[in-house]
Amino acid sequence: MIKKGLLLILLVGFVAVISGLLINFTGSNELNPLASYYAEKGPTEVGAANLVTAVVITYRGFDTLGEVTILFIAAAIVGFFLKTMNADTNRPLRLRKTSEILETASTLLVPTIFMLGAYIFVNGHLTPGGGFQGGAVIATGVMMIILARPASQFNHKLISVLESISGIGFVVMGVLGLVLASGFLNNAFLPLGKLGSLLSAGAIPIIYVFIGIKVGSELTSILDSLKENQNEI
Amino acid sequence: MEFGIKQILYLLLTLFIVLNYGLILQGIMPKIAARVGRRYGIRWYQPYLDLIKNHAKRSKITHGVMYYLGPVFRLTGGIGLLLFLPVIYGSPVFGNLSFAGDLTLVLFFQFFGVLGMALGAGESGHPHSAIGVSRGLSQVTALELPLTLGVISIAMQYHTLNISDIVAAQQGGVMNWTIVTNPFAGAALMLTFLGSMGRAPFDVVMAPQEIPIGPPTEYHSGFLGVLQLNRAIFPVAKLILFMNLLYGGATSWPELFIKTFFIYLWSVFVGVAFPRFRVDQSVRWFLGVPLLFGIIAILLI
Amino acid sequence: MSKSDLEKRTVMSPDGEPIEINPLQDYFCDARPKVHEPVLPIFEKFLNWARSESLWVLGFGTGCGAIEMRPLMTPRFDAYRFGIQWRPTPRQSSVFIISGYLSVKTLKRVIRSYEQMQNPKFVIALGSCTINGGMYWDSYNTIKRLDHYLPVDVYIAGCMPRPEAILAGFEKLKELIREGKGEGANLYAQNFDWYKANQKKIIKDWDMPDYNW
Amino acid sequence: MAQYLTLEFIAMLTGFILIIIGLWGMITQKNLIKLVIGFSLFDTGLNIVIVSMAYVKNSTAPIIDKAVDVSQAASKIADPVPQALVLTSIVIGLGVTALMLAYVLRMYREKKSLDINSYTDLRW
Amino acid sequence: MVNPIHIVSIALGVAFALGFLGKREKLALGIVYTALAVMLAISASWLSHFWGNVTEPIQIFTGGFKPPFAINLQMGLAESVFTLLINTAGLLGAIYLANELLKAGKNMMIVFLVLVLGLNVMVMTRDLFNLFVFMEIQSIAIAGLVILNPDRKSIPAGFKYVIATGLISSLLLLGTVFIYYFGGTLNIDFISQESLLYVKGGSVAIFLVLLSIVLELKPFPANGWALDVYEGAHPGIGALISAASATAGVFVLDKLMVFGNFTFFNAISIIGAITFLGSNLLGIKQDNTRRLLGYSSVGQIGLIMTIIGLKPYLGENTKFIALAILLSHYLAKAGLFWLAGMVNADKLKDWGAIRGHRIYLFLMGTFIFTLVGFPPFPSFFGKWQLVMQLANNHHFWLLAIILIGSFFEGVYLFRWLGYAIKWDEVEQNYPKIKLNQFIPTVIFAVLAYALGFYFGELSGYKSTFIYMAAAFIAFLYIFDFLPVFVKNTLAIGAMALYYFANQDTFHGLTSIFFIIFVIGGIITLLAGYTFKGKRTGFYPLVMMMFAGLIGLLEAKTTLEFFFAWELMTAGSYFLIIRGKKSMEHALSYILFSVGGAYLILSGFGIAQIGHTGMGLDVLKDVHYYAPIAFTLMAIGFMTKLASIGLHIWLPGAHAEAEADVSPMVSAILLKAGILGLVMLFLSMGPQKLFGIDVLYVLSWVGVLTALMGNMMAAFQEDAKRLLAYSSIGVLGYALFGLTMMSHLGWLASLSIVVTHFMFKSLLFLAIGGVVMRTKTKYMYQMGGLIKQMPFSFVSVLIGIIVIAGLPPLTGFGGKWLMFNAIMENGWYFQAGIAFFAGVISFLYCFRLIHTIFLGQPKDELRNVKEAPFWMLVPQYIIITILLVLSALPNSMLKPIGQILLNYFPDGALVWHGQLAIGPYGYWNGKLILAIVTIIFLAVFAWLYIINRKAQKVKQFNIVYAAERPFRPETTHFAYNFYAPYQKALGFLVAPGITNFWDAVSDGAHAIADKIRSIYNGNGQTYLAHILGFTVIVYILMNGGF
Repeated sequence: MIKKGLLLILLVGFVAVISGLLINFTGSNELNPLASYYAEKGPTEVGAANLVTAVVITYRGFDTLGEVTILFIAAAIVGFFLKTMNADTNRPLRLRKTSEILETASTLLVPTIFMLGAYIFVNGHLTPGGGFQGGAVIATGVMMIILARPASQFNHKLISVLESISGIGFVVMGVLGLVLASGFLNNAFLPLGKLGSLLSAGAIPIIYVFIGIKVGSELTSILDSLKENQNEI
Repeated sequence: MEFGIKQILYLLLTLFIVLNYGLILQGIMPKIAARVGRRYGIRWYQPYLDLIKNHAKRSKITHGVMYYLGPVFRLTGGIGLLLFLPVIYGSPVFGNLSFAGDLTLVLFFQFFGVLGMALGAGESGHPHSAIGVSRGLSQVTALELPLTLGVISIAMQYHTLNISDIVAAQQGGVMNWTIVTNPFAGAALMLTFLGSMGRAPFDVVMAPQEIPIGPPTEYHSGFLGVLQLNRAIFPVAKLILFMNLLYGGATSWPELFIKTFFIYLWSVFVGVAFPRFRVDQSVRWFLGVPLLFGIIAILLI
Repeated sequence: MSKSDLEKRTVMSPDGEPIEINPLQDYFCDARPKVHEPVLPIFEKFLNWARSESLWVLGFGTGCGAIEMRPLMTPRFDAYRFGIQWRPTPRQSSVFIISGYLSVKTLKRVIRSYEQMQNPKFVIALGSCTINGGMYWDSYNTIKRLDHYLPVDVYIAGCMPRPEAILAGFEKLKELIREGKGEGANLYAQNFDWYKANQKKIIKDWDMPDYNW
Repeated sequence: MAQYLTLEFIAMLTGFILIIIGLWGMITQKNLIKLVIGFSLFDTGLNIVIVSMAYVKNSTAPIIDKAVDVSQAASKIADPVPQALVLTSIVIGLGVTALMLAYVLRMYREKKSLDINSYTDLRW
Repeated sequence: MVNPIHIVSIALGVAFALGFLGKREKLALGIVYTALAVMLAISASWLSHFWGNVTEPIQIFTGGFKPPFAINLQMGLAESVFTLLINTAGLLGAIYLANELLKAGKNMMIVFLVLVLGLNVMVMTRDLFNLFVFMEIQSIAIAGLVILNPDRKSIPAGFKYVIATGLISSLLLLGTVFIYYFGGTLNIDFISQESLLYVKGGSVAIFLVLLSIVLELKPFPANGWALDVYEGAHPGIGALISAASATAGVFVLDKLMVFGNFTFFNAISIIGAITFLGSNLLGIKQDNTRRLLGYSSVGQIGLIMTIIGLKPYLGENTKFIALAILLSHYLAKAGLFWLAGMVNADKLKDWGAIRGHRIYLFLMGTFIFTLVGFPPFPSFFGKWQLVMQLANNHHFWLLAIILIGSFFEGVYLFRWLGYAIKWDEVEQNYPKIKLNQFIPTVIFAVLAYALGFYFGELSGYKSTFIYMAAAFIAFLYIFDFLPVFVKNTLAIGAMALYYFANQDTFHGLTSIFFIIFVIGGIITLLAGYTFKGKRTGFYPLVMMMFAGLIGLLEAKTTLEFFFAWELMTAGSYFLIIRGKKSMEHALSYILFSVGGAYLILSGFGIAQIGHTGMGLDVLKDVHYYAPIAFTLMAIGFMTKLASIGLHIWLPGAHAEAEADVSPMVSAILLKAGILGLVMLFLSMGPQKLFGIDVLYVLSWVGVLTALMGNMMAAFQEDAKRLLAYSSIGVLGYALFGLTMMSHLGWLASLSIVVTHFMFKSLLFLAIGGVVMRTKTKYMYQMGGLIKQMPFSFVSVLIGIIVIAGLPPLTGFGGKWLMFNAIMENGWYFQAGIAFFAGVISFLYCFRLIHTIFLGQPKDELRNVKEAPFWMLVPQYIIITILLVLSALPNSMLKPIGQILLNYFPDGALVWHGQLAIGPYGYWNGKLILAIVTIIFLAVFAWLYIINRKAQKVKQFNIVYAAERPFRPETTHFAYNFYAPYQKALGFLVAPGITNFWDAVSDGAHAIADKIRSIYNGNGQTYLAHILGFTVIVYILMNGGF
């Protein structure tokens, strides 16, 4: 109890520290100069209608590269970690029985979900969404498969190759930007096209496709790794 | 300083006088002590007889080189000490070799013989010898502290370490003697003197009842004879040192005889009146009252 | 001191080599005593005088007579005035007083002490026990005639002799020395084999060298 | 007080409250899964904080389309930067949470315990 | 130039591409190596580009837009250095981990590669959010690598790491987004500090950002999670975290400190200092190798944090200091972690397994000395500069904390080293050298030397002598396979060459020490011919010690002096630890030495305040706090002298050393302390501290040292220990003489120093020879050796006569001078005690010679031989010199007096031939010797005449109260020789000082034990620590909320 009390005092202290942030937050009435620059120059420089995408893929594309990398190594670590764990247990998986409704629904829904995911990342530069969102949607489809058909096996090799191809693709895009355009991850080595059309914004759609595939496959790989351990707990 | 055959003869003369005087003192002092016990005591010339007899012993043994050299060291120490002292004040003849070194030399040279003797005794392999040496060294180191303080006090008083100068400063009557002008240093010195003479209460080094006679247990015959020579010379040298430091030195042999006799007598009197200290007791005692006198002597300079 | 200390043994040197130890041989000098001839008579006379007047007695009370020797140091008898002094170590002593009967066991110690004294040395034997066994004449464990074992210079008869008698004995000894007859040590050396044989006859467990230097 | 009764402030406040709740969970819940949930809450709160920061009064989504013309974009849209940041933040949070869960799985496997007090072998 | 962005593209491209390879792990590893090598090459090429050119850093604009609109990376000199470090550690670390990575598969290779990449970008990026992303990459990658070998240790450690870094990076994110909110940009170069600090929220945001970076650097006490990782993870990973990751973190902190104002800088420096002190304190209680290294890492990073925090004060010097210390940490910590992986010993004591293995020990010693800051390693120069600058800025508390922390670090590191060299309760077990693990370690060790050289150049350290010596030492080390005879000849030849080349170089007082060091060295080295075989490692160390000693003389600046001082300490440490049972003694030696060295260092630091140069003459004109500097340095030098209170290291260290090492360390090495004091006293003269004359206090210390040393010596049973205590006593005299600051006092002191060198070499060599033959140091086990070893006996006899100061030999000269000097000075009580002590030396002198050479020979020792010939040669050379000096005292004293006239013109002796006349007395050494010799011969002749035909007898022919002795053992009176004396005065030498230091040590251990209980192993507690740390730092920085 005393310990909890102390922790409470600690937390109150911490609240007091960060309350300095909260009470000085007054909202904003206009964009700051940086955001204004993006709003004004973004459409012409990058050619993406979705300014968030412009920021994510081009202006702060390097962050995104890092982000993808994080997901990548997280998947790699989880895969390694849980693989070594499985290696020394040869017990067969004891699988729950799933309901027929779920199975049937999944048959119906999964292709749709995959398609939706693809749509989201292909249109990332135009509409809300993008590679991450699309990839995540695809992963929900995978999740559904896992829930509906626990016995199903994913092709690890395929996932791995997909991950690699998309990852290398992203990097190659970046290098192409450096070589052909003004800098690493610059999208302007492909024609910017007309603002608002599907084939616009230079390399952004391609990058987003890579990201979508990559995120989808990485999340799939994580889910798969976690799934294969479900009988352990 | 010219140094010829004449000087050597004078040195030998000093040595001869002191040796005889020492032997006679050795005879008289026990007699005085015996009188305290209402005995007649030994004859005054008994030390001569003992000396002759020991030299005349026919057989002797030796335990080794160092055993052989021990008495040599001892007697060298005694003779050296005597010769480094100005024996008769104002006499160019009996100033002997005091031009070679000052009071410091004399104080340190005392130990030359002690150490050599200790080594000789050590080689005899007799445990009692070693015990005696251990006791002797313990005791002698303890008395060194008050002695040094007293000596420093005197040296500071006269601003010199030259014994002749110290004596010179005391000329002109009893009131100029250090014992009067610097009584605390005198007291410290006279108390340590008791210890250095090896009489009761500080005679545990020899302690005949428990460790036969300490260091010289194994010494006999001629070795003992040489040691006896030292026994005669060494105390007199010490007496002369104390006389020079405290009692105005001596301008002639008779004065020397008288003064040293009474200084010696002081240790005899104390000796017959007190029982024996253990070593740790005497060590503590020297670091008590005499040390206090020494400190006061320093403070009063 | 146990007998085992005298047995041969092997110890290891620091380098690990065994060393044979034979105590009797290794610890003790095994030379025989020598006869020391007197020097020129005229010197010898003077030296004998000094020897006679400087009698250092070994303080070793071997028997009941020891109690008669103490009074000699007291004011009443005061042997010091005759040049008689007590020394605690045989090395420095010249007179050995055998104060009464000697058991076999003590004899061994007496022999050792006597041999450790330096030539010239004198023996005074007190009481009838040293002469013929006295009241212990039929004891299995005392010796009867001291001069079978040591050269005795002066016997003082009595049981026990009074201190005055002992003083008289000393006077006699002085006379003998002055006359040059105090050659017990040389006698012992000359007849060493005879004395040793006698000693060994009575001392069964002879565990010391023949001559204790 | 009135300045605090805005939409974005309330959203931000909600975010902070979630952060606090998450933290409380992280430092008090002994169950490892609950601890991870605490972290998730913390993370979610943080994301809400970021999102609510992007809001500019009376603005719309930063997408150039019929509703928002290029010329007036600067005055009409919300700040796109925090929106980009939150995307990254969410993904990172996902990665970390996945890692934590993998750890929990593995730890349970080692000791069959979900109590954090069972994992104090290394100390001092 | 390759665009630095390709560091990223190659790393990521390779990482992503590994997925294609399927099961071909070896190929994958090869590709990873190639990638790392290319990254390394890129950063190296940029370093060479920037090296020496004052070029602006280049910017890489990602996305093709200029900042602040897009993320930019920067590559400048600093970045190129740091990325080079990271990539080097990455490549070598990967090579080191080859087997583990192959076993773990390509997933872990990916993680490894990405970790290195993340660290690179952390260094290069100029965008705050981007920094966050890549720090997150780093955290996750480390969390992954921790479980490279998943086991019960690493998994919970990794989990704690994940949740802790999760929390920390959440705080960072929170701060980052609010910086964006308040500052309007995320680019570090465009965020203006003023505008942010203007609002409270902005300052909180900055606080959160900086604090989370600090937390990433594992500040004490919010670092339990990091320690667990160090302990739990594979050592190869530990190396990477400690070297590469911390390097990047430090760089990030430095980069972000542009946001901080003064308060932040102060806070960082205080946090760093507390971390340094705290974790090093806890380290002393630690017995697990890797966790110990963890504590050390944390501490070192804390030190660097302090330096960064001190930037406003240190100014331009920051770079040098921080780099020097960081590089040392980087090399040493990686090296030690790698070694730990190779040796694979969990507990410190298990490292005894590699004892006797030269290569492992060489590496370990290199790294540990690098960490502690010994020359010639960079950290030495860094620490030196740091102390100087701290002193210049009057940061004395910080100075004290840093030095105390360094000391604690020394405690555990040297204890560990000691175990590795000497601990013999574990079985010797040399790990097989695997090249892939071995080569990286060796490279780092070599780099440590090379960089040390470079940093020495940078800090203006130029000593041709030391370089030549170093070359010679290296030569000896390489040719260590030669037989002793050759090496010994080489060593003597080198010393002799040096002597003849430089005999006119030294004037004044240094020439005295020059003679002692060089001639003394040659004489003691002669004894080396005794040894057979190779004596592996001995000669480089000896030469190192002598190089240090001579370096002291050659030193023109304080830096050179201190360099030489530390070199000498290091050399002597290894010499001492070569002894049989010397592990703990060597430890206490090195600890006292290090402590003393730090005092000297801080003294130098204080002394040079306000000076521009570092010449030794700054001591002559100390502007500020002169008495304190004086006292500090005096105590420092007195540590080497083993003055009372600081002496407890000496007896063991000198007694346990080898036969010919003892004379070197005792007779020669101790003089370094005297040299230091001479220099100090001459330069600074008398000083009053709080109104008390320091020299007066030191005079008491001197005489009490003499008293205690001599008395302790008298009570020893161990011959070498006895001599060691005697050294303490004699040097107490020397100290006393110096404190008198008069011609005679110094003459006395220096003559004692010179004769001490001779008689102590003589005695240690003689006793060493005896010990060699008898195989025991306990005197009571010897006895009667005069018959077997007459030459040694004569040596000891002469030695003790000199030591006791008996006329007629030369030792008396010192006593006589001392007496005159004291009289002149008026310090009578000290004089009394000094002479009391002098007489006590008779006690141990007699005991030494009696119990060894006289008395009853022992059965076991009856066949021992005389000491080896080559042990006797130096002894008899010394005896000859001693006798000549005894006969002709002015041949030594007159030159010394001449030298002293330059410093103390008044009160010199007047010489008439060999007759010296002082202010109070006179002394004619030649005459005394002649007289004594004549008397001696006369008496001897007399005795011989009356006593020619003495019968030689054997050992038991003694009078024994009519009995016979039992055995030699029971007849030899030797054990507890001065029992009555001990009964009377033993209370004076009760082990009060030893008890005091024991209590200090126990106290430190107890405190460490108490404090470290906060690391209860519970990850949640660690989270609470992080929160609590945040809150407390916030409160302290803002004085409330």
